[in-house]
Amino acid sequence: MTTTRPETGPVVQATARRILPPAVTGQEWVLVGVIAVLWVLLGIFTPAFLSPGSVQPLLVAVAPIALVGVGMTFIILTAGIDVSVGGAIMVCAVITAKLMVGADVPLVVAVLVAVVTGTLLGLLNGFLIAYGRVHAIIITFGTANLFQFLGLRIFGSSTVNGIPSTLEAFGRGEAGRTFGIPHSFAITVVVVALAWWYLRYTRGGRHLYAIGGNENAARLAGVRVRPRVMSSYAITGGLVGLAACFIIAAGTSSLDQSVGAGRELAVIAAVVIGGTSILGGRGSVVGTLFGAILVQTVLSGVTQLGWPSQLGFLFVGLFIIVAVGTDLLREKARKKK
Amino acid sequence: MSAPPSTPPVDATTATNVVDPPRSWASRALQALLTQRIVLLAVLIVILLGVMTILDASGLLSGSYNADYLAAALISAVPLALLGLAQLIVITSGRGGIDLSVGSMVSLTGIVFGYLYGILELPLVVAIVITVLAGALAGAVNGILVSYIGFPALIATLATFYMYRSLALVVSGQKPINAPAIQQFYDAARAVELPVIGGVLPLVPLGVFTFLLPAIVLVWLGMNKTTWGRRVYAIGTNDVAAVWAGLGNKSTRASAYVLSGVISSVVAIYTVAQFASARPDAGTSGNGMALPAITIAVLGGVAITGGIGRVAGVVLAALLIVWLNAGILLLVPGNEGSQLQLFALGAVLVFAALLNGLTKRKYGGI
Amino acid sequence: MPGTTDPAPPGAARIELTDIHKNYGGVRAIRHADLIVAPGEVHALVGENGAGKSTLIKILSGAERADGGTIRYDGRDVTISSTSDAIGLGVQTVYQEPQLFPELSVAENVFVGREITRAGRIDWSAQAEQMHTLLATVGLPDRVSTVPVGQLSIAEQQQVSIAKALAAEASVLILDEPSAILTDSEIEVLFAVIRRLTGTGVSVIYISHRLDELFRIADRVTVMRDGRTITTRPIAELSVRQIAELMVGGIVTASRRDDAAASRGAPVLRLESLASGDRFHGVDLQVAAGEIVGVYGLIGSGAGDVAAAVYGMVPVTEGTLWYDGGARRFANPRQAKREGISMLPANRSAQGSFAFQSIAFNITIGALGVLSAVRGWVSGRRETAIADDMIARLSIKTPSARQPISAMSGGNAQKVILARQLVQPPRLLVLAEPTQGVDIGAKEEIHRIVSGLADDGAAVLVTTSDLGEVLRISDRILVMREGRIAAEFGPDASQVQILAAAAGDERAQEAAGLAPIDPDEQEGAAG
Amino acid sequence: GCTSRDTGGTADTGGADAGGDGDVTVAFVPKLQGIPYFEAMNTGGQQAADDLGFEWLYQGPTTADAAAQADIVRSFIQQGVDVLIVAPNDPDSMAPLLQEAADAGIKVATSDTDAPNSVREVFVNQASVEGIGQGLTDALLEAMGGSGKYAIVSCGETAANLNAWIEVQEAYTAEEYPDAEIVDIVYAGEDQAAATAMATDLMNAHPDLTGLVGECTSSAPGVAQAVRDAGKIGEVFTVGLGTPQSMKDYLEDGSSSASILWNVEQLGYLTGWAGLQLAEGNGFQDTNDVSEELSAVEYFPDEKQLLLGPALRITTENVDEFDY
Ligand SMILES: Nc1ncnc2c1ncn2[C@@H]1O[C@H](COP(=O)(O)OP(=O)(O)OP(=O)(O)O)[C@@H](O)[C@H]1O
Ligand SMILES: Nc1ncnc2c1ncn2[C@@H]1O[C@H](COP(=O)(O)OP(=O)(O)OP(=O)(O)O)[C@@H](O)[C@H]1O
Ligand SMILES: [Mg+2]
Ligand SMILES: [Mg+2]
Repeated sequence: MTTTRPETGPVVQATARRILPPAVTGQEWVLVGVIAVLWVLLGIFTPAFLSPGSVQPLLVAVAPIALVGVGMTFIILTAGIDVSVGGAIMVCAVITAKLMVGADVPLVVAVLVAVVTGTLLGLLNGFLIAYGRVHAIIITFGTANLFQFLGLRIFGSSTVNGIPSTLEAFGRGEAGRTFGIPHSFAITVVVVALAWWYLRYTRGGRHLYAIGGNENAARLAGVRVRPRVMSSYAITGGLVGLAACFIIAAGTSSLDQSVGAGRELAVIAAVVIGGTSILGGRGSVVGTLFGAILVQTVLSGVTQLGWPSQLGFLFVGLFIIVAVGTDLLREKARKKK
Repeated sequence: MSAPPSTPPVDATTATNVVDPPRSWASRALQALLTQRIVLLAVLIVILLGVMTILDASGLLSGSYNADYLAAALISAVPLALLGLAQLIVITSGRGGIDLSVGSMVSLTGIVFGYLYGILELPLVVAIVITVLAGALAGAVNGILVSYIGFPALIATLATFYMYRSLALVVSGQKPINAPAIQQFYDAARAVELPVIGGVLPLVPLGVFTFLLPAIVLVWLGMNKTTWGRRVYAIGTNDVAAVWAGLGNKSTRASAYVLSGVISSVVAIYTVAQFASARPDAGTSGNGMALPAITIAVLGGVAITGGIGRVAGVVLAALLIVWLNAGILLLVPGNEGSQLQLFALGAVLVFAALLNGLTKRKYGGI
Repeated sequence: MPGTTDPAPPGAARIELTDIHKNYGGVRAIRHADLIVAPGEVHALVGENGAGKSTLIKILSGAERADGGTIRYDGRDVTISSTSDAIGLGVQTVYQEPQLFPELSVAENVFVGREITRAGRIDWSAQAEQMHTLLATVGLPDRVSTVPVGQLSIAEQQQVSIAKALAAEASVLILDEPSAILTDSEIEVLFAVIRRLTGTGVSVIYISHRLDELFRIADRVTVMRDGRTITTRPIAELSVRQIAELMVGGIVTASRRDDAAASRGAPVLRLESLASGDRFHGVDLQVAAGEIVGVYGLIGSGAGDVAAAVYGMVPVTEGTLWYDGGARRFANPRQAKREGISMLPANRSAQGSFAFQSIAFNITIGALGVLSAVRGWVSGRRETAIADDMIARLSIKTPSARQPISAMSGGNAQKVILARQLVQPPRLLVLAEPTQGVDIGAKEEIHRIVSGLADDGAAVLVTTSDLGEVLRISDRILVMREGRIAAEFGPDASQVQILAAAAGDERAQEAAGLAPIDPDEQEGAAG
Repeated sequence: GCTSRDTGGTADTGGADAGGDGDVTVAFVPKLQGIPYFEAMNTGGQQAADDLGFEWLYQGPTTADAAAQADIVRSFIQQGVDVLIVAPNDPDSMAPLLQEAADAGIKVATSDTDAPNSVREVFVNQASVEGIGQGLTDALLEAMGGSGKYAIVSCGETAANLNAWIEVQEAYTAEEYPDAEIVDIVYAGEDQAAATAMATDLMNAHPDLTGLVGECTSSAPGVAQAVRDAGKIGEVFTVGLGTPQSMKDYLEDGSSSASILWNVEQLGYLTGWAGLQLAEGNGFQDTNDVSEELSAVEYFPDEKQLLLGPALRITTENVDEFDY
């Protein structure tokens, strides 16, 4: 806290500081530790893990997962879930890619189209969930199929070929970096920071925690639950749109219908590894970012160590258990105390 | 919000506040349709069959939508319904119960079965028993993580989904097992003519009798007629109250996941038979088996919050989707046909959930 | 905020509800209710369990919508279709079940929905400052403001709910059974707050089953029965007995526990310097077959924890628990139940009820062994027989044992959960707050059932924060304070003695002075 | 009775009108719809249908999944098509279904990927396994200068044809190019992004790596993209089985040296033609004159295989001859 009022006494100040959970959670420290250890070990045991040529693509791969993860964190905080983000990525990506191939559109327009498309899809989810009185997982299972259908129709049984380099500012190549930092990752970090601030210091942010903690109580306290829930899906949709641009940029010059497939599980994995409670009411976006980095580190590390690539997900599973397990143990220790 | 129009004013002097107004048969049927998923699904199936029959008669289908075809389509209902039942059990057991790892368990235990029966050439019964034990073990890992250590089910089974999928590929050297014994095992899934009455009935895949019906009966008995089933519903409805009632929550919840593993191993054996090979990606290729199974369970009316779910709902949901998909393939040729299946599944799920969700309030359901 | 700044003309009503009715599916929760509340008055709302009190105030607070009827506020017709509408009018509500956010701190809970912001950012220091006064008002220590609400006891949570309602400027404050889980001294704090608020023109609607306390706080009382408002009268015109009779629509009779039946058997339970962490320590007590031992204690006294420890819900860290002649340590309720111990938990909705399961399910779930003709299999016939028998024995009001328990009123639900403990007659019955939020008629029935069990040879241990209750049903009374047994009395102890022991001497004088409970009136209420 | 088994005869129960006015219907079920490779086969098959006068049906699953593919095959059996040709995702699992089709009087065949243990009457093979494996190896090592370390980015771990080609590559490399070495084989699924990421990881793991193979149509552009992003064009060479239009960019900037493929539309045409021959009961000659472009298609009676011809090397020179 930096802006305490001059007249507040020391007791009140101390209280004000402690009303909020600590700015960085224990789970985030655990993840930082695990990632640091992994990076050091991989740096020692592989020829080039810590070289820019390895770290930069890793961060580029992390960006879309972490970006959608920010929205997913909002949603899971409200005790919801969105398993349709894979399908939504597909729709956003194919619309944007087709647009770019057809017309010589500037970067801003392409991004705008993707974000607007994603927001619309998110609004549909949010509307059905907030006003339909149906659990989020059911609605989004349904819309996941609908979005896939829509995406496949737009693909029209062919790939999108010859995608121009409009989006290369978000890409894996030289044009996608400044001072060696990939733009897509930098944007993701900025979004994470904004989301962190929003969740911690604004009414809207705290209301998400309240809704996830006890939706009925939030309603009775006068929180406008439905608009808030709806907006968290819409925000996720918007981020899905931006992530689709990152994915196009980091991909090849052709886009096929596998784009987005299975991404929902990757995103949810990042969020839960990051310490957000799947039951709602507790969690952080910074953890989500670290969760995404951890998963990508493991996958990349296995290949760079020369281990069979099929083993990659065995370790991802193990790390999910280790990371979430330590969180559980700390929670238990805290409760005992 | 107004009262249901059919409710007549009731004598004000009744001793209790609770009234059960006499209502017409039609209005009760409507209420059942709008609030009870099982009734809704049954009606949707009837509508589907009716519409497809009419389309068939008017020559709009590229093949006949007849009993033979419906019977043949049941072969894909077997794994779907079985895994839907597995999800029914774990979701009903509450505390965010779900099992994302069923597809991976199918892959892994299928390889185990293929190895035992195809390569080691163990007797069929021995191979089946060991495979089911392997499934129980895989499920027990989930059960221990969720129930005894306290992992949220989504997280624990997401982790084991990744791990088992990986293990299945590694232990099999990513090659399907298709030894001769396995190829002949197809007989366990092929269509059969029933004795005596078989001549007038369509050929139903044998798996329906050897795998699906027994599983439906067993799960139904377990959930509805045993104290174990009571415990599952109780811990799913209110975990804390179940502890106070002395119900042994941990072992019951763990047993739900063990059963899910057991059912997965049964599906694995069935899948080996159906495809005449043990494939390390049997349950994980494409979209995998877990998400469709969960979809079938929630379409069947299983409440994702636990404590509510019925076997009949899951079975009807599987039938509806399988027959709907089969019909679409005859109705819409080309790529659009399989794409439309996605649309149909999504639309049915959203429609059924919204309809029941919105009308429950009107009829004062829970 | 309206109301406080612009008081209505004298004599005009602040709130006027006319011909309200409300159905839940087939259940007619409210048939016809009229309620007129004047500015600055404390208006009591009483009625048996299920009479419709909570439903009526939910309609006023926007938590539910009426099927018909009109609401007038300061003489204007208003529509209240959401809680925001009600809050906008200045109607603040403390619901019967605390509506809080377990993961969030007390301070956050209090301000959810009415955060103080500066430049779009929540002003945490301003909120912390207000917290200081609010917590003092409701009698909670300052330090709790940073504690996650989930870690507080249910009574402390109730106090947080009250603080929450007070945080906004209210013109109408609704309290739905705020006193049910508060101790007497906490009730005094609450009454002081209410008096201060009514002094500034705030109207208070106060629901309670503790009829005696109404005489110290209420101006007028409205009685509800079977979904109707029966009458509204100045409270001074009525006695506890008359109110009770209006509620049930007949004559109330009840008796103190019959001492003749107290032919004690062998000790069933004996605690020897039992301790559990910092919850309680050095507890010695003994319950014999056929005996009812009451443990009275204020919130935080550890009485509830002792009961839970006997049932294996709270770990025993030191001392010995003798049960049935042997030293035991139950790791969980399952083990305790095996040995014939049953316990009625204190928090009905969280620890007792399986909400959307049927009444029959709820009754039989604790005794699956009895339910099975063949081990492991449920016998539908037995289930129906057990449920119907219990419904009859405990006079549970329901059209059928197939109804979900979620559709029952608090008192009836409480009876269902009590019934669960009786399916297999327990050797030791532990009851925690057995009649919390239960109406006077049902309370009497529950007391009679418990006495009957003891007469049949069960050992009964009751923990309660209801002074009248502990006096009425106990053969022996233990008083707990700060995790220790502070005193022991026979059945003839006086209220003042018990209060003195429970609160510590100087607080006891205060409590006794402030709370001139008339023992005769108390007895009169009970019969 | 509820069944029409005994009443309606065999193949065309109820589905008699599927073929139109006595037309022959040939149905083809690809592994997966919507990817250029199979859509190009569809184009070729349709062309054959137009030229030769039969009806061509094409329907594929939305994911490369044996179960989804089986549903479609079952629906074609129900439609009573005359000929059913499948590119099986899982050859073993397709065998029983092909048997069912044959029992229903349908002529069955495979194309693109064989189901050797089945009753299929012919396999339309695009190129021999050796032809593809050796073609890939030769093209890559030509670019690498005949020696060096290379790695393979494959797709589905269980894809039978990809695994067969990899085996040939391993043997052929060891035999013909003793100074070359395959250092790793990784599996990226049908996911371009994963293929790119894995190719990048491989380059980091083996700084002296000079070659990458993209074993299928999604990993071929993926490995080229990785080389381009790493700025290693000219240092690391890639080849792959990529469809021409998706490889064009990469061929032009040199991040891909060549794509080994065959004329996919011609494969589709040959498939359609073979279907028609089966329906009409014509046998296959040792060499068949299918069309102008396919004037001498070889038939191997022992394996019951039609062979399209040698694998094709697609480079900047000829990439524009293909519009898929
Ligand atoms: N959500 C609900 N669904 C169905 N019936 C309900 C619901 N809520 C209340 N009821 C019924 O409405 C009637 C009135 O209930 P209400 O809670 O208002 O009673 P109450 O007077 O507050 O009782 P108590 O003193 O036990 O709290 C009861 O018969 C109850 O069973
Ligand atoms: N965790 C479990 N998983 C599967 N079945 C169980 C489990 N626990 C118990 N059962 C089955 O339920 C039956 C009854 O078990 P148990 O003895 O635990 O309960 P009970 O006797 O009905 O109740 P009580 O705890 O009151 O004695 C047993 O026959 C057993 O087969
Ligand atoms: Mg009430
Ligand atoms: Mg027992």
